[in-house]
Amino acid sequence: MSDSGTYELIQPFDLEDFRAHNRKKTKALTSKLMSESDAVSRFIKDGDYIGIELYGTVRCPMSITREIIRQRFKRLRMAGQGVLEIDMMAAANCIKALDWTYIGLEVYGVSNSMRRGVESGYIEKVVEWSNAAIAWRFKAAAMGVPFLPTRSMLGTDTFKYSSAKSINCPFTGKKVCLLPALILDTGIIHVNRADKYGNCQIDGISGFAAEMSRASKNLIISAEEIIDTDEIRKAPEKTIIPYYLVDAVVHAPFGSHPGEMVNCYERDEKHLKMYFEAAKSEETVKTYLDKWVYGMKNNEEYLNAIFPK
Amino acid sequence: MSDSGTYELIQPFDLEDFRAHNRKKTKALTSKLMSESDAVSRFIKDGDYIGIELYGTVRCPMSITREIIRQRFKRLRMAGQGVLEIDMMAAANCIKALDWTYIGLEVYGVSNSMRRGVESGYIEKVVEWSNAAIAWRFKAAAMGVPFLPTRSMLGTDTFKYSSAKSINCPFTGKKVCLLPALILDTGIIHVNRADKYGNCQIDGISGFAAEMSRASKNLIISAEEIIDTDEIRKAPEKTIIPYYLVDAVVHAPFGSHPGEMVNCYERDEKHLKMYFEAAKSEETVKTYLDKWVYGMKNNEEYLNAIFPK
Amino acid sequence: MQYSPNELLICLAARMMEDNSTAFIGTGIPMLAASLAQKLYSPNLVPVFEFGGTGAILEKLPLAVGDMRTFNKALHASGICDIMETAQRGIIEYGFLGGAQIDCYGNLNSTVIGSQSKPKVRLPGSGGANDVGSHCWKTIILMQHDTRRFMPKIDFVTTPGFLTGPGAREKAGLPKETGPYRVVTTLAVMDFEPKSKRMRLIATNPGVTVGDVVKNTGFELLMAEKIQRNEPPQEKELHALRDEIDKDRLYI
Amino acid sequence: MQYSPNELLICLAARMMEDNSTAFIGTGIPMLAASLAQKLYSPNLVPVFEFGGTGAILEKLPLAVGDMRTFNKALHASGICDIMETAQRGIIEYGFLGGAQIDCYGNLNSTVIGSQSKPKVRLPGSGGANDVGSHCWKTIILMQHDTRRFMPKIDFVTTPGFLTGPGAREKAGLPKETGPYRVVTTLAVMDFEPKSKRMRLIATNPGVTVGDVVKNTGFELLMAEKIQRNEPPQEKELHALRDEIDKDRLYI
Repeated sequence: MSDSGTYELIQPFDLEDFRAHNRKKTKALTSKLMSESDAVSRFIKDGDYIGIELYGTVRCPMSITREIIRQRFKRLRMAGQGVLEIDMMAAANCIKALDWTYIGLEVYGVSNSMRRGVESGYIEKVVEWSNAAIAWRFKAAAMGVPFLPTRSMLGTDTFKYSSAKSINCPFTGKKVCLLPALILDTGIIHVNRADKYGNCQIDGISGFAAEMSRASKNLIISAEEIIDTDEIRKAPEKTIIPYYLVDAVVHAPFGSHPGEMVNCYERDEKHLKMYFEAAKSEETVKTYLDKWVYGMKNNEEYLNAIFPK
Repeated sequence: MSDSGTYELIQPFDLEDFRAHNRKKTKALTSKLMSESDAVSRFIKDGDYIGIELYGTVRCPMSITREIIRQRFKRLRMAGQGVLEIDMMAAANCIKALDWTYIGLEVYGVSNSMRRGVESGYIEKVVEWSNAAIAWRFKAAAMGVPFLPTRSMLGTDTFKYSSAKSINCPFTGKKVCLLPALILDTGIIHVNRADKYGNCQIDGISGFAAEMSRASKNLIISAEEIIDTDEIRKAPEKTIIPYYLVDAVVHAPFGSHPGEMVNCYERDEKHLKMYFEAAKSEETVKTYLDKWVYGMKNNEEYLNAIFPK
Repeated sequence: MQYSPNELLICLAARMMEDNSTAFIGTGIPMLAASLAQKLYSPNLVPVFEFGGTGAILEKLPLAVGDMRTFNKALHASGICDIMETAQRGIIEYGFLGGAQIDCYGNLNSTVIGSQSKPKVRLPGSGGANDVGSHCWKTIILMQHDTRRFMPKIDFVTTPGFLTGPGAREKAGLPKETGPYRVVTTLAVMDFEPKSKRMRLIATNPGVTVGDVVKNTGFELLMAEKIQRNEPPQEKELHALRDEIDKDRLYI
Repeated sequence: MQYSPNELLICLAARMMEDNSTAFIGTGIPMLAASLAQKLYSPNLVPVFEFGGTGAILEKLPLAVGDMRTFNKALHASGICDIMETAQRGIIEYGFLGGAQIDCYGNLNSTVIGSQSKPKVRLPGSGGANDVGSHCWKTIILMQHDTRRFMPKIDFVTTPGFLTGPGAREKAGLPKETGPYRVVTTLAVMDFEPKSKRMRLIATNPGVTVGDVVKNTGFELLMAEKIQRNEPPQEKELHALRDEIDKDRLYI
C-alpha cells in the first residue's frame, strides 16, 4: 500500500551530515558583513543546490540573484517557487535541475525563459511539488526530521512526478503522503533589517523565511538596513532568523528591485514590464542581461543606473 | 522493525472530525467576551481532555484553573506539563488520566498532590512523553496531520510507556519515532492582550501557544487586557492566535496570579510558598482550596482578597 | 452595458463569496472578485492569502499573493506553512483555482502540455493549486471555456478534482467531503452531480445557449433539471470594478 | 572558605561552560552556573531556554525556564518547538541534566521509583530531559552522589545515556556522536570511557578520596589513568554567587 513518486531526490539529504555542519558553524558574535560578490563566491559553488525565499516579486533578493548570474554559474540545482529571479537565472542558463512548484510571471503569464530551458532540454530534470509541499520540505529540514506527512499531492500526477512517498498511517491506517526533508547547500533571503551578526527582522508576513533559513547549510542574508545589535536585543521576539544560522550579511538597499519590499518601496512596474517584454526571446533577454546584469560591476552601479542622480 | 509504546492513546484523534468541527466554528467577527464561569461551563464538560498552556508559573491561566476546580470536575483528562495549576487540580481530585511530561514544583520540589493522586490510584492512567514530544503532538494536530516524526524518546522507557510508535524511515531506512496528533477537547491559554473576537498577542517568548491553540477544538482565552480590534489590525504580525480559533475571551487582569506575567507582574513568592506549604498534605491543601478557591465566588472576589483596598 | 469576459467571470465569482466565510485568494481574478465581494456583497469576507495574510481589508487591489495589500489592516500576518496548515485543518471554506485543462471530474492541469519529462509546453506548475484543491472544502474553478481546455483526458493531473469518480478522493487519502464545487467559465456555470461526481451544467451566461456550452466541452456534460441563466454584470459591479478596484486597468 | 555542596556543583559546572558555545539551561543549578560563567569565564556563552529564549544576558537569575529573565536582552525569543528543533538540528552543544537515578552508561531516571503503572514514588517526569539527552552533543549530568542514586539497574530510563553500551544510541535511531559527556557530583567528576561507554572517574572533589567515590557508587566505576583533583570554589566565584547572582539565597 506504500507508493513512491518516480523521481530520485535531486538533493538527497543526510541529517547526520547536517547536524555535524550545524555544529561546526560559529556561535560567536562575529561580523559577517560582506559584499554580494564575496557572499556569492564564498558560499555558492557551481553544482550546488540553492533556494531563494520570496513571494513572487516581493522581498526577492535580486541583488544577490544578479550577482549569481554575473558569476556565470552553469549547473545550479534549485527549489523553484519563483517569478522574476528564476526567470532571469534560466535566461542566463544557470540552472540544470529543479524541484518545481510554481514558476511563472504571475499576471504577466508564463516564464518564457523557463519554457526555453525545459523544452530545449538545457534544464535536465524537473521534479514536481505543490507550494506547501516545498515549504513543508524546508520545515522538515528545519525540524531536523527526515520527512513530514501531509494530505497534499495525494492521488495526482503531482505526486507521481515527485520524489514523495505515501504510506498507510501507523495510527489511523489511512493513506498519507510523506515529504522528504530538503536541506539546501545555500539559502538566500532578503530581509528588512539585520545586524552585522545576522540576527534578522522581517516586517508583516514572513512567507517561508523561518523554515528555509533553518533548512540551509549556508545562508546568505541581504538586508535593506543594517541595525545595531542593541535594537535586536530590545525586541528579541522580532528576530525571525537568529545569527547562528547566517554566514553572510549583505547590506542591500533596494535589494528587491525591480520587485517590492514591504514597508520600503513598491514594485517598479515599468522596469518589470521592460524585463518581461525582453524575456520573451533569447536575443532580447540577452540584451537586457548584458546591460543590467553583466554590464554592472555591482549593485551600487546598478542602483546608480536605476536612480540616476 | 516497527515498535509501539505500550499504552493506548488517552485521547484518540480523528482528523476528519477535527476538520468538520473547525469548519462549523464561526468565521464571523462576533464578541466572545464572557466570565470565567461561563467560559468553563460552556466549553468544558466532565470527562473532557483539556490542555493548559504555560511555562511553569509563567503566563498560567490561574483564574480559569480556579474556576475549573470551583465547578468540581472529577474525571478530566489532561496533557500535563505543569506546576501550580496541575498540582491544584490534582489536590482537588479533578483528574483521572494524564499525558505526562513534567509535573513538579520546579525549585520547590515534587508535586505532592500528584504523588497522592498517582500513588493512591485516584489518577487511573499516566502515559509518558518528553516536553518536546507533547509540544510536537500539538504541532501535528495544528498542522492537520496524523503524526510528526522525531528523534526524541528513542531507546528509552519514556518511549515504552508512551503511545508513540517507531518505524524505519522510508527515505533513510533509519529508525524514527512517530508522535501521534493530540487534539484537545478544550485548550486554555492566558495572553497579554486580546480583542473581543479572540485575536491574541503574547509578549516575548510564546511557549507552545501557537501550536496548542491550533490543536484545540474549543479554546478559552484569558487576557490581561482587552484591546480594540483596530490595535490588532495595526500590527497583524503580532497576532499569534487568530480569532477563528477562539470560543471564549475572558478579561482576567492578574489572571496568572500567584504566578507571573511577562511585562505585567512578577511572581507572588509569598503566596506561592504558602500554597506549596499547604500542598504538602491532603488536609492543609483542602484548607487552602476552601479559602482561596471554593470560598471565592469568582476571580474578582479572589483579587479583592489578594489585593485588599 | 458592455463588459469583457473577464469582468463577467469576476462578477460571477464575487457573487459566490459568502459573507463571514474564509476564502483562499490567488493572483488575478480571485483578487478582483474578493475586492468586489467585500465592497458590494460580503463586507465580512475573510480573504486568506497563501504567504500569510488573513482578514485583510482590500482597500487597494493586491498585485501579488504576498504584497502589502494582502495584509492591509489584516487580523493576522503569518507565513505559508501556517496558512496551508490552516487549510489542512479544515478552516478554509473556499478556494479559487484556474488551469489549462480540466476533465469531467474537475481534475485540473496547470503543469504541462505533452509529457512531463519531454514537454511540448511547460506551464507554471501547481503552485498552491494542489494544496487548495486538496484541503479547502469547496473549490471554485475559473476558466475559459473551449474544447482545448475541457477535455476527456487531460495531460497531467496537477490538482485533484474527484479523480476517477465517486470515492476516489477518500481512497487516495484526501479529506472527506472536499472537492470541486463550481466551475465558472466564460460560457456557463457547472456543478458536479452528487452521485457520479461528474460535471453538470447548471447555468448559462448571458447570450450563451446550452448548445454553445456543449459544443465547447470536450466531454459529455450532464444537465441539471432546470438550467438557470446568469445575470450579466450590473452597473454597480462594473462601476466598482472599473472606477474603484482596478482604476489602472491592470486586469480588466 | 566554607562552601555548600550546591555551591561546589555550581562552580564545577560553570567552569565547563565554554565561551561562544550554546548551552541548554534548565531550572536551578544550571541557571546559577550559566550566570556565573557569563560573569567570570564565558561572557559570550549563549544560554538557550526551552520555552524560547536564546542569547539572553543573565543580569538577574531566572527563577523559571520561561520567565522574563530567560530572554532579557536576548537575541531571539521564540517557542518550545523552535528551540527543541534547533537542538534536533544539532545547533546546541551542551545540555545539563539531573535525575534521581543513574547507571554506568549514564542513563537517567527522573520518572518513577518502582513500577510506572504502580509507582512507589512518582517523580516529576522527563520534562525536556529526554529531548536534551537525545539531541545535544554533550550532556553534563549534575547529581548528588550516593548508592541510592548510582545504581547497577535503574527503575526507569527516562533519558538516554549510552543505553546498553557501544553503538546502542545509533541503533536506537539517536543522533550520531551524542551522549553524556560528564557527570558532575557532590563527590567527583566522571566521564565515559570511549570504547566501553562506561562511566569513569576522572577527578575527585576537595577532601574526597577515590575510595569515597567507589563506596558511594553502586556499580563498578572505571578509573582514569591519572585522577585529577577539582579546585574548590574560589573566593571570586563565591562572591559572585552570594553577593550578585543569588543575593536572595533562593538556591544557595
